[in-house]
Amino acid sequence: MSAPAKANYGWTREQMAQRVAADIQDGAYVNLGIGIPELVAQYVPAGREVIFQTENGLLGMGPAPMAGKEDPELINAGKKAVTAIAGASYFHHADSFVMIRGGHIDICVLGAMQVSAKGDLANWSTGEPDAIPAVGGAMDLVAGVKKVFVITEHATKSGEPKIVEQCTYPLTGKAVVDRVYTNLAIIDITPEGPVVMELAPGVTFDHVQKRTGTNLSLRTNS
Amino acid sequence: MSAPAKANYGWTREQMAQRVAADIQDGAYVNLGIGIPELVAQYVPAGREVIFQTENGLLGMGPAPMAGKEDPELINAGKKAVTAIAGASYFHHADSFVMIRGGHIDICVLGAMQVSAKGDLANWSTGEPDAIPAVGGAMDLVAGVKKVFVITEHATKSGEPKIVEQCTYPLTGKAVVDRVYTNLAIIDITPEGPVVMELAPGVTFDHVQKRTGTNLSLRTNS
Amino acid sequence: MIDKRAVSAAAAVADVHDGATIMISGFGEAGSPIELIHALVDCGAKNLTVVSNNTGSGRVGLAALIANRQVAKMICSYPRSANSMVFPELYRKGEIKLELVPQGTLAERIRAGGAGIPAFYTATSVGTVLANGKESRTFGERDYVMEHGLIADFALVKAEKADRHGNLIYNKTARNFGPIMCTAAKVAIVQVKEIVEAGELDPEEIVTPGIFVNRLVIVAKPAQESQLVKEDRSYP
Amino acid sequence: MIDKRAVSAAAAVADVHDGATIMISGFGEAGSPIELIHALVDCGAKNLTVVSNNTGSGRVGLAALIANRQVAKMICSYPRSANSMVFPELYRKGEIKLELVPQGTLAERIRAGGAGIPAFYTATSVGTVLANGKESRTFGERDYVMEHGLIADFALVKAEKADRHGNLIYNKTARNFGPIMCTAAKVAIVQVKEIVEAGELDPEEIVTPGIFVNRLVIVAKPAQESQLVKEDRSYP
Repeated sequence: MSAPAKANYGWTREQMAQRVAADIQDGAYVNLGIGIPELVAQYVPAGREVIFQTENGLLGMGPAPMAGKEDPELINAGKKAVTAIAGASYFHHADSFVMIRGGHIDICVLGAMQVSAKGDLANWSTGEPDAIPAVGGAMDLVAGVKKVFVITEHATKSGEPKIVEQCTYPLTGKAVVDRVYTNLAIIDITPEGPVVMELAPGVTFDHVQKRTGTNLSLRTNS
Repeated sequence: MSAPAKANYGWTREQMAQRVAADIQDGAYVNLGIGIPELVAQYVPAGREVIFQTENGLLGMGPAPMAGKEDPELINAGKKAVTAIAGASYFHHADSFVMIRGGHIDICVLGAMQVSAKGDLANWSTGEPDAIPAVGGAMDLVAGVKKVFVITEHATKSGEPKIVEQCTYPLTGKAVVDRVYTNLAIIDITPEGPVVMELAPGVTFDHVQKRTGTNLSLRTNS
Repeated sequence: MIDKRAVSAAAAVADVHDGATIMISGFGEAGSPIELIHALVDCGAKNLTVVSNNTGSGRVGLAALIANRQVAKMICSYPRSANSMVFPELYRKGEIKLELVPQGTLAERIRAGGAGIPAFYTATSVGTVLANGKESRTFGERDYVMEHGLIADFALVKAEKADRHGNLIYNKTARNFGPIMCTAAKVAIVQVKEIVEAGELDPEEIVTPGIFVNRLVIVAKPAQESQLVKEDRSYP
Repeated sequence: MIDKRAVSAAAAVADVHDGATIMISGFGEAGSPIELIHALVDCGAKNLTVVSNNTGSGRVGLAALIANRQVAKMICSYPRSANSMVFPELYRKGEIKLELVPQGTLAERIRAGGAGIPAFYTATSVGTVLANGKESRTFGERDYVMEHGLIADFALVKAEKADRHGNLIYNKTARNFGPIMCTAAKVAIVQVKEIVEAGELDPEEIVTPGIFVNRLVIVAKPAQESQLVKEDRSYP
């Protein structure tokens, strides 16, 4: 477990992952996407037991093995070496997607290229002509999992907003995102649009709104 | 293994079962229906290995256990105690019907109430108003198995033909029967209609035709 | 900490409500969760739709549930087994409904329900009365009927062993409908002979991963239906 | 006597014909039957349609088959993994076709093919470009697309152990697509580390019953794709 590094402002990736982990209830079945989402597994709060599924056929995924103990036949969806916890089980791909498509996974945590005001998600393709399209399990996850959490930097490296009115990249799914965790804020996608539920320390609502491509509202404690 | 009893004329049930068994190739995967078809397992010719599937979740069904060795959780589709051979496997019902519906079983051997000239089979319901309809796996078997063999007395106890122009009982499947083994003859269902391939010893074609509700032809050795 | 053990069979089925759809595992007596069914008899929920391959035998287990007039409708493939008299009697009197489904279609509908598949096509039953009223369609050169996925509010399932996560293994042909029913029910309630520590079941060998199981009840020595019928027992 | 052992990998794939559809197991390198794929490179069959989750890495295994210009079309969910360069290069040049399928839909299409189900409905991909041209339909309040079962002429699969009947067990997450591909191919060819006597595999533990397996090849010490790539090996 690496110590969260200090960011210039807002949350670090590790802090974002911690915030996601804090919102995962005891006993939940969770699928983590490749990239930042993988960090979430490190921050399950003490006293909670969370079971991680990886769609390539393992329920009860544990942390990475110690160096030298990797098994090329025990990997996660990102094709990295993992371990299996006590109480794990292996299954084939069709059974794995029974879990996913059938609505048995409580939460999936995914990265994003764009999220729209209505919860549309784009995270699989830039749609550029020379890109090699590759979708993996992303469309199955957003269609089948009970709650879809997105964890992402609030804007791209060049400063383009990732939370937008309409996605311009090809969609992974329509109206599928429940909550977005960024370095600046936690935002729920509600029937009334995106609502900022919490701001990172030192970050103002205006600061977030300026870096967002759609109108946000702020949660009112009523 | 019981010794075949002698019939007045034609084949006994045991001889019918023997004839069916003789037509099952080495290495075949076979599902046997309840009743006379169950006898077939006893007559696999020496030197051949046939694997029996029972749709309630066992591939590699062996003979009945010795008295006192019955396990109520090791039964066949007729709910009788069976054994499992070396090389057997257990699986759940959906996987069992992957084998059946998916065309992986080579042969099924079923009883019949009626078989039509076109190979329609009726073997699950009399269609009478007070009958309790019960279909089990019969419709799945005839729809999915590569070859459907019927083993049946040629006529009912009251002398009604069971091989008919059109079935009057509700169908199990349309144009599904490949071959019928009766106490009088072996009859192939061909695009040109039912063809007697072999007559039981001492039985004439006319004798069979008189007890049949549709026109038969006799195989010509051309 | 995940621990799916219920304090008793009664507690495990206590929230089964009137009008619920219940899947009950078993092929004949093999895999039939008699003790859970008897708890459901005690619970008294009525107007149930029951999905099970058969309708029970004698006056115990599923037959007792039907005899107690808790079942409005059966969805099954083979409602008349040896020693089955309760269902036939009520059915002839028009006091219970029957949806007859070919066995493989029943299994696939349950699997589809658990897999988030609302409908699929099968050649089974084409050209028969069981295809009446069903949408049909040609793929390639063959005709198929459309069948719908089945889901249930609860499943009552018998397995052999579990761990506290709800991972299950079964015994021989008692496996039958259990694994798919666990996937297709909102609440899967499973009776097992034994609950072992997490990690004691080989992860390669687990048939039902715990994600599909909600409640576990230990019945160390389950009754065998055929034995109860032979003794002419009835429940309650 | 049933004995599914082939004399060699070469003999096992000798009848793969030009234009065949081949399913190849594996998720990345885990479960990828490298030695069988290399035998297929030697066999030289061309104009193949390959169904596999990825497109291989480096210039060995599936990537070698593609590099050898034997594959006309890939049906897969994720054609660009780390170290995958052969497929991207040919794809950009328009020299290989791609049918991109969401991973769960790919798995379910294969399972449906093996199960005799010509088509089914899924919510996966609804509202995306991957649903373009697909029939859609509403069940309840939700939209679904229709997807078709997939079958193949041959499957090349890696498992852990077999018996002479073809019963199989797998190793950890190398199981992935193997079991369903065995069901969906007319001829399933499986490489295993070891073949044991019938009866040595626990019947409760067998993942692929022998009915789905046609040919067995022993590869006692299979190569690991990542190791070959690290060594910059290529095949042939």
